[in-house]
Amino acid sequence: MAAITLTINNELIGARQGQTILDVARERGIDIPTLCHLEGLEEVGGCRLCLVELQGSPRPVPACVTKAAEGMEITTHSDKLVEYRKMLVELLLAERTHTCSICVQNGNCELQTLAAKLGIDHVRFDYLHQQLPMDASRERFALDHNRCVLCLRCVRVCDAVEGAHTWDVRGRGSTSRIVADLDRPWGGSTSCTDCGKCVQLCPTGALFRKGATVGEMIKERGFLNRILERRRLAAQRRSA
Amino acid sequence: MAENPAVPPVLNADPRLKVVDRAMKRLRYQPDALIEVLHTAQEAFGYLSRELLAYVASQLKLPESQVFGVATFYHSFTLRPKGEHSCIVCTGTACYVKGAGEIVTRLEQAVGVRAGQTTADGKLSLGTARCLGNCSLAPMLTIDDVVYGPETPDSAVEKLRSLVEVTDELG
Amino acid sequence: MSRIRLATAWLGGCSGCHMSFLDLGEQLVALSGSIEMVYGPLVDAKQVPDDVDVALIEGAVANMENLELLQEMRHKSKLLISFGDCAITGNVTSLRNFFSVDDLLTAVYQAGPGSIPRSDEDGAVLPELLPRVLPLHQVVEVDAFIPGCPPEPERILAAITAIMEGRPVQLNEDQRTFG
Amino acid sequence: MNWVELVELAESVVARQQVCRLRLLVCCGTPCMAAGAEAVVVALKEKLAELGDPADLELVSTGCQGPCSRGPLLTVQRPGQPELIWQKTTPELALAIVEAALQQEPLPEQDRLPEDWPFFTRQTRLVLANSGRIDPESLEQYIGLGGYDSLAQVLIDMAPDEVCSGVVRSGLRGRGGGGYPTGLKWQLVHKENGPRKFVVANGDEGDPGAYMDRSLMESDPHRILEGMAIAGYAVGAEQGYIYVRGEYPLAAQRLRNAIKDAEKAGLLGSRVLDSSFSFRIDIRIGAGAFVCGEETALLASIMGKRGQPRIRPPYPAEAGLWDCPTLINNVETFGNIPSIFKIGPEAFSAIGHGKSRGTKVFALCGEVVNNGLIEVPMGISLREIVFDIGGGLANGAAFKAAQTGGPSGGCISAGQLDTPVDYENLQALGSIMGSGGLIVMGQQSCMVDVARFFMEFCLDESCGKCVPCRTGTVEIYRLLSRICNGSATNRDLQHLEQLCRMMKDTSLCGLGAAAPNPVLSTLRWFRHEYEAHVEERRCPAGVCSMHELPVHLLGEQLLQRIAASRSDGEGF
Repeated sequence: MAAITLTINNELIGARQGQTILDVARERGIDIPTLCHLEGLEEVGGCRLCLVELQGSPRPVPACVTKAAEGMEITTHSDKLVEYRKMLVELLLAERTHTCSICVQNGNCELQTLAAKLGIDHVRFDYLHQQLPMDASRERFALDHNRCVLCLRCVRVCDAVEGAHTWDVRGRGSTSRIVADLDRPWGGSTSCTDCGKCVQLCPTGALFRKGATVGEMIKERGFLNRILERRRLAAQRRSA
Repeated sequence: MAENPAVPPVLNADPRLKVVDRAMKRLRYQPDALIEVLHTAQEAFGYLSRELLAYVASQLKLPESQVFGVATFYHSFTLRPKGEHSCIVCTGTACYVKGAGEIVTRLEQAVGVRAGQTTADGKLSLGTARCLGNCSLAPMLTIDDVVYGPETPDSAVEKLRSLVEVTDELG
Repeated sequence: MSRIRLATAWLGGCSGCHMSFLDLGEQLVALSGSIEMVYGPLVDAKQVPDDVDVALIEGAVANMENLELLQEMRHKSKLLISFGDCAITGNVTSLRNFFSVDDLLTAVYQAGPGSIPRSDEDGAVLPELLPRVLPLHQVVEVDAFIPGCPPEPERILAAITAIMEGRPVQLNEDQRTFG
Repeated sequence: MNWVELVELAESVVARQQVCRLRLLVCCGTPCMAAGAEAVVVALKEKLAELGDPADLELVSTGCQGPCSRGPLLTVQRPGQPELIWQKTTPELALAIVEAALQQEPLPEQDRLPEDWPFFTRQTRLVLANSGRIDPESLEQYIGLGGYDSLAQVLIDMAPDEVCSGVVRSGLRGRGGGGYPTGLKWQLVHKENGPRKFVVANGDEGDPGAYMDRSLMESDPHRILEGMAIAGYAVGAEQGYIYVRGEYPLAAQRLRNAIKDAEKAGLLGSRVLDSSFSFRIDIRIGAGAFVCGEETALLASIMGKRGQPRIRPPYPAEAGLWDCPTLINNVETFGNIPSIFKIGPEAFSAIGHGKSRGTKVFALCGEVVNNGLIEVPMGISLREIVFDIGGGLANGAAFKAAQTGGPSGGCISAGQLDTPVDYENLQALGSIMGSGGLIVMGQQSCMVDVARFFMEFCLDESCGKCVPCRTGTVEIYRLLSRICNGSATNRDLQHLEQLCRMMKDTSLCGLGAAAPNPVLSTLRWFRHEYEAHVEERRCPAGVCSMHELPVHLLGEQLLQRIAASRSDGEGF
């Protein structure tokens, strides 16, 4: 693969053609925060946390989808970016009702960790306190809309990896909400296979295993790349 | 020929379904045709019921949640039955500048439902639109797709009098 | 050096943050040389003194009484700290924001055995509820935040140490998680 | 049909019209219809029938003639005489005009618009050249005014890359709002390889207070088809789509008919004008989502999906519909194309100002005397538009602001009235050209409330994909509402600005990035109004209710009350 050189935070860095800025930065141990991104899933670019400044671009660009190119000059942690990321996570914390103290994911939550990492010790915006339902109709799992950040990991993994496409999004804008099938209770979903992939990938306590109590849920994400790798190998064998 | 097993019992033998079937056939059951099909289905049935959406999903071989996502993304689609008549007040910029807000408030009081709702007797759906493109008639409204404007709160109430019971007291 | 005059207050919260403060245990003895507790649920003072150095406020602003005490504390304190998740985020206290005050009172009282107790002029019977429970910083200027439900004693100690050393109160990453 | 037949047809139409003693053009645009144009048409039809429908008397139901607030409009053409226009035409007036014209008597002066009326004389009509002058349902009339001649010319005389470079030389930029050079876009798609390419016309005009595209589609549908066909030839596409806003059923109907007629005449379909070029156009109907005006969202919608924008690159020019190279332009942009090849790219580029060439269609609305649809050369000042063409504000009221660009645009204050209107200048003023909505506001408009109005719109129309737009619009709307109800503090004002800046920089698509513009531009030019709301709890325009108190004041009032009761010895 062709090699390219670019500058990240004033440091000259070699990269391979086709890598994203995020890949290159992470290889170098530069910590760009992400939320909707998850290796193995198609990118949506919705959380905007991985925005970086690119010399010559009037606005910051998302590192998760922008391909590294020869001669790029990138800044990953300017004051402005740090402030923007803080605001974005504050907006997420204000949008739904996350109340960490009473969450099964407390202590193991990506959103909680992100907030602390970004230096958020309070939220300057109004908490919206939308009264959203909890769907505990499925035998093994439950969905609490109050804790959803609409990262769409569940939608993507269910469609692309499990192939069930049980989840999608209803409505739009601030009324967007995850739905199963025709907005039926999850318990009545005929397309869901109970595989639990969505639950494991959910960054917050929106999707959780029943029976877990506050602070108990630890999610296991490693399966995703294992499955994808095995599928790739199987496909290779078939074509050989 | 055996009946299509995908047709839910409530829809079975509903002649309006033929219109939807024809549209899907014309569009060769392409998943891309979803929005076109939903337009046709809504025109035929007045609204998109869950049964209808499930039927369309099965015919176009689309996941139900995806069909539901599309049907709820666009404001033209409605999942609830609409009133016999419809009154839509334009709240675009020109109408807003010229007082559309007062007309909406007054009509809500007069017919006793909020914009976006249908009266209890099912006679009238009151709605607003984000600009109907008749800005020179601002503030304007449509009743059963006929354009009226410029309107005042009083003249708007008068226009609804023949369609639905209106209250004259101001709230 | 004169001791730091510390006041605490307990607004709309469960007092867990104060309990956690007490969990400092032996450390409190060590701190007593440099800190003087001048007001709060833990000491026997009837009035907020006029010259408080540091105020630790637990709980969210849920009613007029909370609002009054918070504003008095703000007026009389050099440094005001939101103490715990309720003060910072509204936390469990703010879960009533899902409902309107009227609906809430009806559900809690009228749907139960009794009638709704109504506030009198001065709020002496039942403090008048604010339409929404608010975190402190939406009402007054807040100088620092100690998150946690409750904040572990270590966090409290870190904050107090910073104050004693004249540094700004800024907890490190693993000490500023909510929950 | 081939070129020779096309030219012959055009000549015969012109010849027929020239021998007409009297041509009556009744505007049947929606505003004129609402004002009673249909009764005028019926009365005139009956009159002509009474006269035995002579071949030298012609009645035409046209699309929009322009000064919409003065309808129904009647234009009268007689050979060798200046064209005359009447406003607020009644059937009686129309009949009196016909009587007088047939008797060779002076025509009634009542409600006749002056011949030198600046509303018309200050305009330069290229895109709207045919609007209001032809029956939109008549292919013949379009051809009579030189329609499809540009298409014939490029098919016969020019190679596709020459067509692209012609558009580049014209200096045309996207009329949907972005202002991207159209010719460059065409060249990009032209250069792409691919077995299939597409041309898409964006007719999803969603800006509140704008109806240029609707009017164009309803008044002169063939112009758009011709523009698209030229584009198809230039970029190498054989299939086009017009995405029409669902709220515009008449526009869709007219376009459908036009496509059918053009196909029948061999001007669309396979082997256009007997050349080797084939081009088909299909209509797609929108379903009520403003965000579908964004090109990637529009493409998703054409493919039957939720109309959510996606990250660019890849741009539609590389991977658009079904991942094929796709050219997407606004319908007004396509409307310019036939004019460019009719008058020549150089002549087109001679019109305009700075980097903005040609003309722009505006929907001039709000508190201005002459509401309507106008087309002006780029570089004209806002003052000329508002006061010369628009006739100033109703009842001589004072001008306060002009809003351009809808929810993505901004408000321009009286101090900027003399700025020449072009893409760069409007942007420098914190607004945008946008699709061409231009709303004039007087002193009774509160600029904070205006900003709130637009933010409510964006909140409603946000697709929800990215965090800053989905949640930022809600929080900004709450802050603005608080400013309007009297409960805001200076800190809220500070948060408002922070959020707006962040949203502008971080939103995924243009809708989110531009959504803060109405707030930022009003903060810039009308900051004193915000401050009056926050610091003095006063709405200078008297629009906002200001009925609430900031929480800290609520507490202070209480403290005072308590202090008073204590000093009364009542205790607490």
